[in-house]
Amino acid sequence: MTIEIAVRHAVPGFTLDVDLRLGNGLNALFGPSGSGKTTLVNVIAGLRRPGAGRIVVDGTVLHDSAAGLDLPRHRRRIGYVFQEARLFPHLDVRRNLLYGRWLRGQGGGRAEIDAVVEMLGIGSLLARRPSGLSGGEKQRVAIGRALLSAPRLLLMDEPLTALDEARKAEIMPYLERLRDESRVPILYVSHSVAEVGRLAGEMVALSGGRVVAHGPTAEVMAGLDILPGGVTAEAGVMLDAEVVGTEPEWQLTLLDTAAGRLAVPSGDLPAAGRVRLRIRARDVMLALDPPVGVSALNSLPGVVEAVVATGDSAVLLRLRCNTAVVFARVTRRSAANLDLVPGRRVHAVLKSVALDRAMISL
Amino acid sequence: MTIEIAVRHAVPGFTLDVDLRLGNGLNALFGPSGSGKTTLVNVIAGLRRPGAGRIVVDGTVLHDSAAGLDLPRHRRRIGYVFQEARLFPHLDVRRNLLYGRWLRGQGGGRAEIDAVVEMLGIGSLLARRPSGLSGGEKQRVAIGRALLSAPRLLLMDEPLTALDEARKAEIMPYLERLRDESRVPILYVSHSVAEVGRLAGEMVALSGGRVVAHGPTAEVMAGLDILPGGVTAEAGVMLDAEVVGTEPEWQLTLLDTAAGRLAVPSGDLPAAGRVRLRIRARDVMLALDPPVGVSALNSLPGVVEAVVATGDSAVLLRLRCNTAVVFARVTRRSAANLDLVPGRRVHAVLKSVALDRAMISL
Amino acid sequence: MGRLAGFELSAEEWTAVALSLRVAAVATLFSLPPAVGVALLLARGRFPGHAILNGLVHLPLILPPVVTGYLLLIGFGRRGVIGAALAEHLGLVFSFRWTGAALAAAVMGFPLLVRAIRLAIEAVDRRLEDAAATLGAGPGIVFATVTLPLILPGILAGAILAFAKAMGEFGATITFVSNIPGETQTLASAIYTFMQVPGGDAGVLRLTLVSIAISMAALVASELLSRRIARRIETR
Amino acid sequence: MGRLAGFELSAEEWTAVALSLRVAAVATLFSLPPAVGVALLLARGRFPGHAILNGLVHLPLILPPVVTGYLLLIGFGRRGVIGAALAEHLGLVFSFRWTGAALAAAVMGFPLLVRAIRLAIEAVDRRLEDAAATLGAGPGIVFATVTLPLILPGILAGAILAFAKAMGEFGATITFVSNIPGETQTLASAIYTFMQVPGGDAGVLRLTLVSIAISMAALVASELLSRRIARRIETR
Amino acid sequence: RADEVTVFAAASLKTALDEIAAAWKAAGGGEVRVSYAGSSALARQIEQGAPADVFVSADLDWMAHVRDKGLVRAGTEVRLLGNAIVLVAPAGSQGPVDLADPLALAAALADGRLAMANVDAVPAGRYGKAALTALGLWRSVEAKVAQADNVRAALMLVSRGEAPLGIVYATDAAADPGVRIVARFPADSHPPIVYPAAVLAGAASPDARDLRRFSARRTPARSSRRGASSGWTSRSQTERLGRGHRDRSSR
Ligand SMILES: Nc1ncnc2c1ncn2[C@@H]1O[C@H](COP(=O)(O)OP(=O)(O)OP(=O)(O)O)[C@@H](O)[C@H]1O
Ligand SMILES: Nc1ncnc2c1ncn2[C@@H]1O[C@H](COP(=O)(O)OP(=O)(O)OP(=O)(O)O)[C@@H](O)[C@H]1O
Ligand SMILES: [Mg+2]
Ligand SMILES: [Mg+2]
Repeated sequence: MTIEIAVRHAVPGFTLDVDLRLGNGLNALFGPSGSGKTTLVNVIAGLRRPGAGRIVVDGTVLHDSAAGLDLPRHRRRIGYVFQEARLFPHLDVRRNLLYGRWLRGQGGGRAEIDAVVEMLGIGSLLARRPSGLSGGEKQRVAIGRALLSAPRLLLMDEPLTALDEARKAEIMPYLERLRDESRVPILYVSHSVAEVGRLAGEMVALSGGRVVAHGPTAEVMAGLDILPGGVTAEAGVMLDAEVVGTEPEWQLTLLDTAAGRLAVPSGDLPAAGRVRLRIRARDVMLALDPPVGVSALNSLPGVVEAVVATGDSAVLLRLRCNTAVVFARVTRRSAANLDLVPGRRVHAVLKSVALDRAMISL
Repeated sequence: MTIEIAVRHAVPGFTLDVDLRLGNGLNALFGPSGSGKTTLVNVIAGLRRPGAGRIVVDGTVLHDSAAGLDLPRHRRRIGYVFQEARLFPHLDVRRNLLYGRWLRGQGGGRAEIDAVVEMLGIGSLLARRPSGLSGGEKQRVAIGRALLSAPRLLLMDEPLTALDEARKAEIMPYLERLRDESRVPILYVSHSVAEVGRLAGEMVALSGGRVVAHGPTAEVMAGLDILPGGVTAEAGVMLDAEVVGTEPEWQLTLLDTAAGRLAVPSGDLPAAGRVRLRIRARDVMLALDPPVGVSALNSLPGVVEAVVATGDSAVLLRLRCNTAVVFARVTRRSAANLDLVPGRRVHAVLKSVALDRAMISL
Repeated sequence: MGRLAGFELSAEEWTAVALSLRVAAVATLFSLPPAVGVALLLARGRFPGHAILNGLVHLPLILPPVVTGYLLLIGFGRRGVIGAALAEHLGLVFSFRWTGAALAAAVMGFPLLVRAIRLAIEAVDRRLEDAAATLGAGPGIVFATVTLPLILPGILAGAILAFAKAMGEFGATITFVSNIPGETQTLASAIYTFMQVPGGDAGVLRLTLVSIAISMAALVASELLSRRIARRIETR
Repeated sequence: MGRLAGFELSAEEWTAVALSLRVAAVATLFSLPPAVGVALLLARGRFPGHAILNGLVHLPLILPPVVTGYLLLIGFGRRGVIGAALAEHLGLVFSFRWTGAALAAAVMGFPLLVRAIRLAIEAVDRRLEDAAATLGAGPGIVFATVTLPLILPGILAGAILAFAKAMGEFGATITFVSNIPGETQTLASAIYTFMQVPGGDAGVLRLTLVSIAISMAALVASELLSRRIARRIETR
Repeated sequence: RADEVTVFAAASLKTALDEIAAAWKAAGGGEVRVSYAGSSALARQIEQGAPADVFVSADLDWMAHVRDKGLVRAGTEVRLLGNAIVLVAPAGSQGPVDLADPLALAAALADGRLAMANVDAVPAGRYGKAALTALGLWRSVEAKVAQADNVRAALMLVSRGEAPLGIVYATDAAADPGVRIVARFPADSHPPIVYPAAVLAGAASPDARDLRRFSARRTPARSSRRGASSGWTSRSQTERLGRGHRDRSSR
């Protein structure tokens, strides 16, 4: 299943001009405030008619200006979690949730409904009207409403911003499962590198209405320093990993990656299978010799390949550990002290607790 | 200047019951979705009349149920950044910004207005109406509107959630200055430990309408593991620090803390004076001997005082480094390997890049 | 009894009361659907004849009621273009029937009904309709499940205006279907008759009070209902 | 000339046109402030006499216009309780003056005006008013700077209804201030007069067309204005 | 405006009074302003102090009402105009109706309506009801009467073909080519149809006192347009009609 979006849409003072082809899974739309994320999502949903362009989802042409074709919004089967919840004020939470389902004549699916309600923690709100709900409660109901409408494409515009960390931590695994099991592609707008890194297979960075970067999340993340709104703290790589074993007594899980073997907290990780691991450059410490007598459990031998970027106080180094690239951010002084020039052999030291659940996506 | 809030407010299914005395500066209100943060803030602003209670700001009684006293909301001089922007749709951005100022007859203050407009990056929006603004743009205008109304207390309900990291990074120093220079106390609702840690002197944690923790941010943060919605990744300590020198060639600044001397990236830090530094437990690596040949620049000798909490895979250790407490989160396996029991002498190893601007508040 | 005697209604007056109620209710109910349609067109439509339709809707307000009655007579009378066709094909006769009184009342109340509903439609947050559309609701379903519930208070307000107007309307009614006791003599016509004769003031007062009582009851009922609806859809 | 001759207005008719315009304009303008006040009370107030006030406002709609006119005559006539007091203390005379026609038109249009404004007030997002209050705006200023601008389209809609009603109103007017050419004879009364005589149809048609033309112009102007306002305050 | 006369006159008199006023003015009588409305409204207004100099009522009752309130200047009352009532049918209809035949009227109506002005309130209706009663026809048509707001509306119902028959003034029937007279009611079958006029007690205009001179110009003899009889009864007829029924209230 693919999503093709090639649209141009101009309003006074702002022009959205994108040409994208997105694959299945969860694709992140990333960019600073006012960069056109919501506009793009609205165009896809049919809420704004683009000045010109073509939108195709899974072979179905949703819009084609040249051919004069525009599928009415209600036939696009797009689930949309709006930036503002937009709940129906005259319906209680339950009816809000089931609105789309009811329209499609799918009254059933109790199990699915219950699962969503439970995941979102809105079981106690079902009989309430939206007016009294807190900001986060509204947002959760809005997420549930879109999820339950059986869409063929899910658009989520900053769905988790109103939520606390604990709630996010509960919802994210659900989104992972949705992404992997339901085959519903998701376009996910977010400002949070952590969310994007964990959830998104592909990532599109927008700025001023244009695509400034697009590709596998790992690759785009690696270049985050050069992105607008440079979120240096979050720069890093994504590695594919295989669960190769556990240490039950310590509740640690062993992952094999192209960079080497790593121990991470088990949490809810599966006992086998593939996951993805994000390693932030700022979490990587470099040592000339394998460290001993330290709490960090992971140490990957590697070679400095290049100095990717140089900031005022820090440098971003690209290492090759086995066959994989890993980034490390260290102070310029350390780089000088340890003579971290290309070709230098080093060890990338990583605390297991820094590789927590937020860094791993299933 | 103090804020006293002792209120009880019940709606069907939810009761807010708090008794707080807050000091000057920026106080954070923290808690999961639906815990009553917005309700409390509304009560203070006079938008909801509490069932019973007393609210005093800076000696002025805003509400006293027992005495039948209730200062009308417009006389409370409270700047309120709402969770949803609530801009006036019939006024352009400029008039929205100046609304409160205009009411108070303070047309002037061009410099201040320009500074706020610039800081929020809304200069190009001034002639626009709110209807076409993006979510983040709306939120920024709402912040500006409250800031410019010359309030004696500023209530900010999740003001930065709709913004990208870069924009947040621009606004936060402004809030720091506001906190320190204007003497306007701020009650700041947020889900983000990073924001709270950086900005808040005191912190109140709400859950189910009740205060479950309240105190200096550093102390409350230290106990974050036991807080509802446990944001373990952010647990840590706040240390007062003095700028004692810089290494201009490396753009590093040296801080003296009760735990020892630390080098951090200079960024926009002052060349002298006092700052506060947050050290997250997850960023602390423990070593039995002072590490050599590693990129980490900071190593603080200390003693394990206690095992504060034990999770599935990790433990939270309380160290004493000099006279200060520092927390470290390490895997249970490392704790066992290195025999990290109370009394054990260790070195807390900290990467300078992990002590970036987000961890330091002025 | 004695002092109340003056307030007792004659059989004929009771008939007029019953007829007025029927006329007002039928007029209001039957004009609701077209009023909603026209209000929707006026509020949302952008078409060439917009101004003309709008003007047409307001016409009964602008014209003296007798002129409206006259026009109705010409159009819907036995010999009227539309009246003749309706009588022939649908068996629907207006002239000198209570149905004609209802038609007159409906026409006179139509601008009030449309305006109230239109205002309500214009106040609807269209983003909610957009949300419903993304959930799979076509225009008709969006209207039925989102717009309609949200404009209910406006519809109610308009209906009560139209009902009150129907209770008071007589200029167009009497001109169109004249004043036949038991058939087209409404409360308002009866009051008017009393106004025309010297010493009819007591009769005017009595019937006016009845008319006010009925309309007040309708008004209070509609207020309660609308408050209940409003509470359900408040956004605060 | 020949064929148009029938459509030329006599001097007296021109006077009636001018008077109608003046009456309708004055009636609408002067009833606006009290209508806004009453609408505000009805929309927001919770007080014991709520239902009664609401009923009172609707009264002119419920009552046959002649009854309203009669009540005005009794109340505001030269010999009326209020009329006498007003004449003595304020020098404000209604009886058999154009001012009386304006009063009658204002009273008749009042329910329409209030209903439209009330609907608009009820549609205002009170959270915006709360926001204004936190910024230091007292109730009056909140109203002037937030509520009023937001309800402008509703006020306009109500005003145009009231204006149209004033143009068509004659039942109450003719009963209250009679039908004196140059003083109280409005377009609608002139049409009525023509309707009373055999062969008056041409006159009826002529004046009716004038009346329609004026109201249509007002209608179109108000639509344009209201669309402009609405564009400025749309929330989408 | 002391030289201006304000006349409050029953609306059905418009054609006639407009002509009289024009003649009065032509004869140097000064400005006349006529406020045309229903007699009931006018009488109530006079009661409430209306600035009228002359009242012309459509029947004797409302004049009596005003006089009883002491608002009429004594001795100024005159019978300004007289009229008759006739049975009319749409222009194209067949033959006359014999009012002497007790079944003819009902038969001519068939299942149609008999258009009349309000039989309780409006003078023309009351005269018609009285005439039908006197002729013994009321019972047979009572249920078929459609009461219009005024006699003009009744006329219109007939001329538009809505009603097959109607009872209207002779003046109205004469002015409307859409109807033809199918029967005339005997003058003694109903109270006299007279339009009384009187100077009001509060009259300000000096000219108004000269009502007799004004009323001398009444009785437009011919309808200018069609040259047919206008239907107004002559002065002598009016005087005669008034006699014997003087000031009697018909209710
Ligand atoms: N009118 C009401 N009736 C019932 N419950 C209400 C009402 N108003 C608020 N509540 C409940 O009170 C609780 C607190 O709401 P509040 O808006 O203060 O939460 P919050 O802490 O601001 O949450 P969030 O972070 O999601 O904005 C919520 O569970 C909400 O559902
Ligand atoms: N009708 C309009 N007229 C003018 N500019 C508009 C209009 N609608 C949107 N814009 C502008 O287009 C830009 C993109 O808006 P959009 O809502 O897509 O931003 P966004 O990326 O979703 O931002 P955020 O993260 O703040 O929600 C903004 O600068 C906005 O001001
Ligand atoms: Mg957006
Ligand atoms: Mg909240």
